[in-house]
Amino acid sequence: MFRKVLVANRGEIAVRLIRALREYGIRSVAVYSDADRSSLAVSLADEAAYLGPSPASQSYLRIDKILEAARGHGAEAIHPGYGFLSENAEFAQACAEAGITFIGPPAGAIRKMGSKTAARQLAIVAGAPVVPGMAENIGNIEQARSTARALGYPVLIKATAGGGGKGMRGVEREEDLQSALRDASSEALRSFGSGEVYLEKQVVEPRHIEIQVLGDHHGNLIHLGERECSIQRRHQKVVEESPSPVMLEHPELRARMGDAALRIASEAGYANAGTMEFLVDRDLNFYFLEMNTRLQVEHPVTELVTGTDLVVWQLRIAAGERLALSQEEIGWRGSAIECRIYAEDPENHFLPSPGRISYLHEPSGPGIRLDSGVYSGWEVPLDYDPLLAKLVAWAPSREEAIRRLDRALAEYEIGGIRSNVAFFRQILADSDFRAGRLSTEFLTSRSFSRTGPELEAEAAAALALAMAESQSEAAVPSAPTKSAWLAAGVQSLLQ
Amino acid sequence: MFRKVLVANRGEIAVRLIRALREYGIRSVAVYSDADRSSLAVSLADEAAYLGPSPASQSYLRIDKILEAARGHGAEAIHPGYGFLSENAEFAQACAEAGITFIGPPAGAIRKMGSKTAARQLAIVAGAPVVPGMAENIGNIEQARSTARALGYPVLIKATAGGGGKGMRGVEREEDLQSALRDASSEALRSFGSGEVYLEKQVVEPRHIEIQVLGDHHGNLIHLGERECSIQRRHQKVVEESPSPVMLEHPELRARMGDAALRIASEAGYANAGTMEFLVDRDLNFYFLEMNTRLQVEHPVTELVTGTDLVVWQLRIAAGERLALSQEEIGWRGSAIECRIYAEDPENHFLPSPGRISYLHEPSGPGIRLDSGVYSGWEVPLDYDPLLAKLVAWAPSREEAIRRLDRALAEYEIGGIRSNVAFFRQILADSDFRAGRLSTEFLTSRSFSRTGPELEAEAAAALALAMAESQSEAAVPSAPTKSAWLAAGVQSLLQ
Amino acid sequence: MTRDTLIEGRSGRIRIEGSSFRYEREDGPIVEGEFSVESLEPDCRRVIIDGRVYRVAPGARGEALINGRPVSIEIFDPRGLRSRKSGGASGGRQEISAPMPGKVVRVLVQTGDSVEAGQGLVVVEAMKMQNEMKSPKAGRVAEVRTHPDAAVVAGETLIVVE
Amino acid sequence: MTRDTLIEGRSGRIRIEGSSFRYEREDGPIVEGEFSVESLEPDCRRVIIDGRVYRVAPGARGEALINGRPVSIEIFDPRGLRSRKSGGASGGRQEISAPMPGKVVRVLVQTGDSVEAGQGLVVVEAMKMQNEMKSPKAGRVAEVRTHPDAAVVAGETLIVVE
Repeated sequence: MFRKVLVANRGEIAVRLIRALREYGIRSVAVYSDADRSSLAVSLADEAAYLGPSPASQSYLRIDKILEAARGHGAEAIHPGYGFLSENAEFAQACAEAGITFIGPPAGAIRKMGSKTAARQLAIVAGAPVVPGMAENIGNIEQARSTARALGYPVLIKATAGGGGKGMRGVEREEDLQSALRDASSEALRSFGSGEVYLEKQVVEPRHIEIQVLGDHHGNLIHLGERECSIQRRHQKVVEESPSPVMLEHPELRARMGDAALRIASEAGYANAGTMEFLVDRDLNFYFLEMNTRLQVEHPVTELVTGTDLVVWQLRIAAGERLALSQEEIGWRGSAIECRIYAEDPENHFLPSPGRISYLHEPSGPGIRLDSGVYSGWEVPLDYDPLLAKLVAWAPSREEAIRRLDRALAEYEIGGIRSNVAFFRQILADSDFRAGRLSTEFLTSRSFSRTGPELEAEAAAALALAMAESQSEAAVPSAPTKSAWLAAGVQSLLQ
Repeated sequence: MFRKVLVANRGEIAVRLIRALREYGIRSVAVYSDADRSSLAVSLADEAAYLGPSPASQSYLRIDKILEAARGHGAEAIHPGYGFLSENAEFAQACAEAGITFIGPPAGAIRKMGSKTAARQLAIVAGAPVVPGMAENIGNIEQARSTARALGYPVLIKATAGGGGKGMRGVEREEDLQSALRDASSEALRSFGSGEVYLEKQVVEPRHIEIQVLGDHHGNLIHLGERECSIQRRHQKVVEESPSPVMLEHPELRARMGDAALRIASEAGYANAGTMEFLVDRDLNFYFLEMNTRLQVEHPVTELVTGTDLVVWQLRIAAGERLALSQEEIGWRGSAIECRIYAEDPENHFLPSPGRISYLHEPSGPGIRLDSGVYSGWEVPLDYDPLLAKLVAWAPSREEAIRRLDRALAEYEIGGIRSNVAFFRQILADSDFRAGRLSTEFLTSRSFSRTGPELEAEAAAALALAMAESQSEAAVPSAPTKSAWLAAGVQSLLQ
Repeated sequence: MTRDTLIEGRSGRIRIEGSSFRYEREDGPIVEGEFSVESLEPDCRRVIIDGRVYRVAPGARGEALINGRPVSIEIFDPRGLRSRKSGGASGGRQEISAPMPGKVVRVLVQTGDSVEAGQGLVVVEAMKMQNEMKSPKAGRVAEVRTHPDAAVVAGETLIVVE
Repeated sequence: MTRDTLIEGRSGRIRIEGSSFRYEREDGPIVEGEFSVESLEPDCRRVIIDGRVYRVAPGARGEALINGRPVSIEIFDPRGLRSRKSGGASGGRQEISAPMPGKVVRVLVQTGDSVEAGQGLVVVEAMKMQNEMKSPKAGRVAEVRTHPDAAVVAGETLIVVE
């Protein structure tokens, strides 16, 4: 096993990886930009290396600097996390050339699966069903128009090098095609360094269900079941769960989709952890969408129901160990649901809400896993995806997991910035969500607005503020320091 | 199911119960003494009732006040937690007479098992092996002397009404018997309201292993396997785990001990959650010690390995539901280990260290369950057991659970008071502990002393303090408020 | 003690005398009873009203979390000179401003255009996401104060709709 | 900047110049290098020394937690008038004091008794636990300052052993 590993990422996933390394007695090297000098991840690591200014292009995306840090600290391997360089074949290649193990699939597999159009071709060869669409990138608008007409609207524009909804646009009518193509392509260019996009038929109200696979370098390949990630906003997953509610009713679907995923992975010569994303329609037909050749944000739900540790297997596989788990040994127990806690404003287009976390009370207790990258006093930077933490609940049944998650969300208090914590409670209260009737249209077809407090709750808040003011006036010795938010609430009194 | 339940307890167990009630949509009523006015439990409850002054005898042990609170708030049931009134048959009886459901066994079963001597008799009738000892309480010193001689030293004095090591004394030599009897009896009187004690043969270097049972009011009775609680200090459990390392090598022992536990529970007419404590000697002989007719402090380790929720089953059983779990459905997965985090000073006889928690950073992440009753700013009261929280790690194997727990302990920072957090890291590093070679003598046969920091770590701490001082002198706007501990560290500078 | 309140945009008044209170909202409803308040963590309070518990913690700026639920709140001393600040919409003229620093990608309207409620006005990229700012009302574009590729700061007005 | 240090009872001195430091312990060892310090939560600092990370958080009174490990620490300005406070044992006379408020249950020795190291001197009950205070050294009981049933406060001297 490695003695020292560099974590080429930030935020909650860097914390999660550093924890895993510590648990395995492997020294961890964190990297950081200016914005992350005082990040939680750096403070929990054994060693740390400065990369550069805050923009990712000058820090977390700088292959040269990351390799220099790895060499300088004597790291034998690099874990890329998700995002940033995690699906960058050149980076994997550069690691190999520097004699440093890239903890992930071989560069060749990243290349094969990194292009969505090539991945589609590979899936077709492997005999897995795919969504009808283009086998190559869009060359010009006329080609796009004719393809879209042939597929039939609605169609979906997707970035060839993409992921996470960046560079993706749904198009309902031909007149919107051109501007959508322009937006998608420019977003793709900025996000992935390539503006290439392609067209697919849009499956109506599909479920997004993905299969986790794990393979070693000795030809062993298994799947760890599915995650349903249908609750998306602008193609960004916000709630993920395992098992999928549809699998609870149709358990044979897991084996069929698992089989298809393994055939694709095998065809790609895949090793390490990876995920095959599928759309599932109402008749339980499934279509391969794309493969993510990295650890997923939502991997904890799989870990909780299967009782495995995916990061540990990534490390062991990268170190050349054999996968000691057989498909028969993988069992599923209970239900796990994850919420992605973002610094964003659900009442204002979900715009990011960076700033200082002035107060933080995190939930814990039975069945709660919190993978957090923040602390009270942390300044959420402008420069990156504003994911604060992942809150995951496990319980013996889906219904209990929902209620447990709701309990934990009610305890989750974040002050100083806006977050989507309360928004999740509205999703969890939705009767379709509770019944497991999910689709990727779930959020677009609903609008959640916050409900006013009950009268007595209003009175309680007013009492809290009024008494805080009077306590601080009376200078009661046991009263805590007068705080920013209380001060703001009562400021007019002092004028 | 109940609509409202009163939680007749405090601290972490009150928080755990209130969370379970919230998850089941049952309104919770917390009770509090003067010392607990601003407790975490009260702040998380739906309703709260004041009991009285801080001493337990004037608050948490006042049956009349608790029943009055339940009636006043319209609670249909009371959960007693552990300690306080949880094993008080009179309380269970008083609840029944008030028409309020006591969430626990029938008063008759508490009475039968509450007397340790009676429980021994019942176990003998049920055909379960017991430790050789007295069938009745000690009447006078001569009787004690002759019994001790007959059993052979070492002997153990135990409180008939006792639990948790209170009123318990090991005696090696006859000359120590009289003073030990006096101390044990007076401690028992203060703790349980009865000074009655009895004598048992002391099993040499035994393991303490207990079996969790669960029964409904319809004759169904199952066990959920064992917890090993051999790591004890002064008969107080400090580390608990499931499975027991001995079961990993001898799986048949679980079935044999589970059987014995079920025979005893059946003989006692037991319902709801309960625990049979056994001693296991080196030849894997086991002896019934006593039964705890309540939820155990250490119940989370069982929940984690079996994937069940014991509190939920307590509620459902108390509400008259049938136990929907059969013995065959109970499976064990992975390993769970719990540390009892106390406000106490491991370097000074483990004396309680009450006071204000001035700083708190709690661990979280994969496989970590934290059942905490405190927060930053909380004043740990003098008046009760100084348990702050239970930190539990689950992992696929015992070795991984130990490393994960160690990782979490390293992240657990408590400022302002002393705690045993670092002490646990010394236990976990012990080679016998790692090998699973445990006995109740583990802690008495070892002394752990804290090791000095490495030179560079010393330098780091000196740098942190020196720079904090210079930052606060320079009044850097971004520097946090000058804090008590930094101020204390640099106070000589200001003189 | 008497304080005026503005909670989720609705005005009210709370009167406190010893451990009793009376809270009256200007749209009618009234609640009164016995209460106690305790400080928990710095900034967090637990309030008990007639035996019911409310946890009041700080939320985003100007908001409190009541049992985890965000609620905008301000309190005022009625003896003070400052008049109440309204939390509601400010008449017929609406300024569409940048919620955070970023860059204008495209401007979708011109001065004088008629717009519908919900119609896109301007696309701003911030934190790698393109966000279309929509018109809060049907009306006419009175001013366009920005242009493509303009760097914008938080709060900067981009478009005015009347 | 130069500061004297007292860490786990051992004296030392740290010199800081820009981002360089040199730490010297009076028993010999020396470490020097480049460092940076950042504030995390109020009271918590992360220190990087030549690329290695140390998390320094507040512990019990007078202690810091370095990567979770408790360490007693004090720093002094060497220009200051106050002399260093020693953290070690104070000579031959040992005062056995109550670590917290409680009640004396029994006194096990009398003035003039010879005692061995580890021998019980007095039993104090606090927080429902009886704790036997033991002699830290072999010697003679010089003073008994308490009696059974006495209420004691934290820090109160109960017995003196010479």
